[in-house]
Amino acid sequence: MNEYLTISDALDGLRENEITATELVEKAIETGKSLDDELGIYIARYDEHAREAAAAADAVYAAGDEPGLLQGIPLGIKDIITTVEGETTAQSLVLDRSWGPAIGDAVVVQRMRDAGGVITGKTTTMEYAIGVPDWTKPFPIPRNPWNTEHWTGGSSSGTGNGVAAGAFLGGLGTDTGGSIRIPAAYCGISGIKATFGRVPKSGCVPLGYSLDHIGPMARSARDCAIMLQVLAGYDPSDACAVDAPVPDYLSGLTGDLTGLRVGVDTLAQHVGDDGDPATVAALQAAVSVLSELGATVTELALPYYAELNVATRVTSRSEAFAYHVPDFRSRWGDYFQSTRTGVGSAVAFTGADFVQAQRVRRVGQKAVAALFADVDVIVTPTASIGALSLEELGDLGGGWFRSMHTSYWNAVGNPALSVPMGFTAAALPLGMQIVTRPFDEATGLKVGEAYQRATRWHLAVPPLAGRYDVAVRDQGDLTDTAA
Amino acid sequence: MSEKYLTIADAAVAMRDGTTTSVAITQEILDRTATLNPALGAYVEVTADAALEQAAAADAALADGIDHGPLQGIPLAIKDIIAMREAPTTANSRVLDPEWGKGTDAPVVARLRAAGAVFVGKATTSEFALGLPDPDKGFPIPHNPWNVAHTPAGSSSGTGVAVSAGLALGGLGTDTGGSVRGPASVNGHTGLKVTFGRVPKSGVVPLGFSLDSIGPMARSAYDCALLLEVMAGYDASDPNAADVPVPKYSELLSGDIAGLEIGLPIPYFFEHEKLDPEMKEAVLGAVKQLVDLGARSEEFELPYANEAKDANHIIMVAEAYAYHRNDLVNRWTDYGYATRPTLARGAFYTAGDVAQAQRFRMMWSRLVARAFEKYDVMITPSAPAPAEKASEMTVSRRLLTPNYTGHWNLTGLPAVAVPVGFSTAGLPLSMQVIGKPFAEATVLKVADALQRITDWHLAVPPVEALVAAA
Amino acid sequence: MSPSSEEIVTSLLSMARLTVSDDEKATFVRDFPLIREGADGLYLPDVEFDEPAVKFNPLDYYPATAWPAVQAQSTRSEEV
Amino acid sequence: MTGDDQKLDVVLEICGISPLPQDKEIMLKNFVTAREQAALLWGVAEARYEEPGLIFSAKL
Repeated sequence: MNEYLTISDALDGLRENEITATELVEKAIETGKSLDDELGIYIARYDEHAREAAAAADAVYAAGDEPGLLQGIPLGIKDIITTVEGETTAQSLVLDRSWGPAIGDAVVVQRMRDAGGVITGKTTTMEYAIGVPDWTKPFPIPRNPWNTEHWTGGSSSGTGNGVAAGAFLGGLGTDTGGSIRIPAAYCGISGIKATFGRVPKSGCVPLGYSLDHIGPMARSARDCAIMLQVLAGYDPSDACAVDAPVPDYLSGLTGDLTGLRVGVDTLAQHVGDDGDPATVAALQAAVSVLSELGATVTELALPYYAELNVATRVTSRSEAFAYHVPDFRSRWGDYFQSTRTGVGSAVAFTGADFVQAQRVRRVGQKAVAALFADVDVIVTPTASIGALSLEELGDLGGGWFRSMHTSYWNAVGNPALSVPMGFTAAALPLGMQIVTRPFDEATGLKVGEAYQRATRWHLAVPPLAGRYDVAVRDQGDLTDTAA
Repeated sequence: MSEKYLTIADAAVAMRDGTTTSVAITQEILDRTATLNPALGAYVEVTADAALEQAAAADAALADGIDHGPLQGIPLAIKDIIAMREAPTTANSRVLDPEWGKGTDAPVVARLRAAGAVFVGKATTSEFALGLPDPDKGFPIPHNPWNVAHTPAGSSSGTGVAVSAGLALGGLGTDTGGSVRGPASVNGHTGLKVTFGRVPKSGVVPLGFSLDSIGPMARSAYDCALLLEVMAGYDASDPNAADVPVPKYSELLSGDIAGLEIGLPIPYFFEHEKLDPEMKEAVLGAVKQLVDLGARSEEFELPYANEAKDANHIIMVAEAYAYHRNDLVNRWTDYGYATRPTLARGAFYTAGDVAQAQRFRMMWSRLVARAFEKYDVMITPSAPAPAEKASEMTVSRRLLTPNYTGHWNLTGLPAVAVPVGFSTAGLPLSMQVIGKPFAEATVLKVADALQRITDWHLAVPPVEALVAAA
Repeated sequence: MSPSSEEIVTSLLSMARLTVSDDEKATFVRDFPLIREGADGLYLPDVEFDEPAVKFNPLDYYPATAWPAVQAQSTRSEEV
Repeated sequence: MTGDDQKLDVVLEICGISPLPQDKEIMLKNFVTAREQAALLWGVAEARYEEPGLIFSAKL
């Protein structure tokens, strides 16, 4: 039985009866079960529900009805988004367990179910999407599938390592300062934070109200396009949702980048010697592939780089603090130490600091919009380092945050896709970040998908998951990739 | 004071049937201003020559059959935090950069200019639109023309005094927590705080970015409608402007309020121990008159009204503090004695408080929206009491006194202050009519319906004594 | 022992780098509990699940027709 | 001049937060970093007359 690495391949197999949804989902359940203890993929697994859903999906194929865009595809849901199967924990002792069931399916979950998607379980997250793993709390430690002594990245940790290891073919993450794109980069898969307001975020525990995004994570940009087609679109339940028409993302994946103007910033100047040397080399190699595909490439420098990253941090800490302060006062010790001291740092910000952060975001929006007068796409590394080891993580105040290049785009709201672009010398994945104008996810996905026709990084599977060596052999030995 | 032209509407008719001209009206107002401004402190700067030129141009245009509408040739007062070409903007402060808005019109002023309006001058304002007047800063101190020992309220003090004392036929104020409705209430005329986004607020020194509004101030609701027709409408220069069509407001004041549902929110607005009994009685009296015209009124419970007042204040001072922060650090004593401690309160609220105030704002806005499913308008007193004695007012006292206006900046709703009588001490009393988003026509219609059967708004303060003393 | 109003006001003014007169500071110290009471009063259970009223609009500064793929409906045109 | 630790105690008091002893060191480090970061926001000259990015709409 040949292995399906991507949603689009699996859909072809299902449509041509090469495999049934039941077999596909059973395979996913088996993989998830075998790796969960070692990788910390799941908070809760819904094996039986998944099997029932798979059977129902097969019935649709058997009846020859029009299959949904995700018909029979196994999917993991980050455990801060609600589903009917059970509770939502936010990987915390604090979250009221009755909150999730009272909501049932979040809008995004309902949309994936309506498209035939099969939910295999609730995946691990940083506590309330912000607290780094804490061994003193009764929750799984998410580990990087490429090296289990290292971090998956966060906060959509379990969705990241679950897709990479094959526990499911796609999943939902959330992104307030990079929590889709960082685990995607560190686990060697693709993930997109769409435009703010593109995907409704009701039914999700908030971190930063004006920064939060729900988005798809999967192996390939094409898979992200398939999932985004299902997820995108206005819903009145989300006060921030924008009522803008949703284009056909799949028909946009032409593979042809002729005439597309790409602006590149390696951001090395902001990271200094903290950065991994493989990052700039991998980015330059990736960009040369884009120019071979017809894109015209220029250099640019992101304006207000430090200030906009701070604006995101001030805003997310302050908004999270307003949400958490009643529980901080009554149950401080129940939180992970990194969550309470991280969100707790908001005590340092005055009301005026919060307002000023919103003024700086506006200045940033204006400056970024000016960049997009001359380019159609902006490309940077997703992060300048590979996944840190779990010991190095420490708390959220650590300097390593400077090597993450994601929260800039939460400040201004542009869509940002991360795709794998190679490995560090330590064989840890690196990601390329592809940013476009608001509501122009189509162009970003087109660039990512075209890049993935010419490269195979996204098909590399962690040795630990060991069952598919085909992709790894084609990449050559991983260790020499950094040359 | 020319008894003939109390309102914009009357003056517009008189200018078109030849009984008077814009120049005549403008000259009379300029003379009256020259006499009374020293005692009343309505204007920071009177632009007399420019006003007369504008008046002459208005008359000439009318003579040539060019009619831009009822505002043509009408003398107006412009609050001195709104940019107007003829004069610098001071915000009644030594701190504002003299180059700010120099030689430019705010979009709202440009619209009035295009409609042929005459600008008498820049009206006094509380410094940067908050706090109390500071005699040491060299700006005119505004006084209530009904009793000069009492406050004309703020922050659009000068415009309120000018409209009440006949130093202009109308004007512009700004309102972040009640700064149009407060002066209208204590000076005995009509003042409208518009829906957030209804009138572009670019070209205005900000106080609370997410609360500010520019509003018309005039004797009557009808005059406010004439002004609003010209002021309202989307403008790309204001990121908060709402792209919503502008109806002909003056044509919608039908006087017919049969079946109108009026909600009277309790307990905060009608049972507060600091609510002046005469104010309450006058407001309920006016409501009764509206009921006699066919409306229905009913009390209803509106919780958290006190918290809503605090939320408005917290958001206002946090937003204002962000704007003023560097000047407060470097030029603390250049600010007025009451302005700086009020602004500095922004430093005592945390970022979490501001984020929480915005969450409370969403919850309370939904609460009010639910009430508006049942009622067409709400009515409350415009303020708990008539004009206070100026000497008794302090920054700290204001923390203690209830405020009935900030709630409607917090929720972004239209609200008009309407004269409903006088206290035994001879000070104006006022009711506030609040409506749904973009329902300015409804609140003005209710005010106009009352003003068709009462003439409180036409009462003129006894300024003869002041004139005699001048 | 938790800090007094006087220590709090001193510290906050220093954080804000504001130099005020003694009597102004005395007024702040006296008014401080009332100022805080206003803020603390907003942490109500009813507000537990509410979004803030002010929202972020990513479309600002981009001409609506800047890119072919999406004819984004302007969020400005709210119908009455 | 109040030191950073007094300032931290003050803001914790205002927010009604009482950290565990083992949190204090991290909280102080985060406090100092946060203050430095917040100061960055005030260095953006172009923000002097700018509206905030978060916008209010009266229509719910």
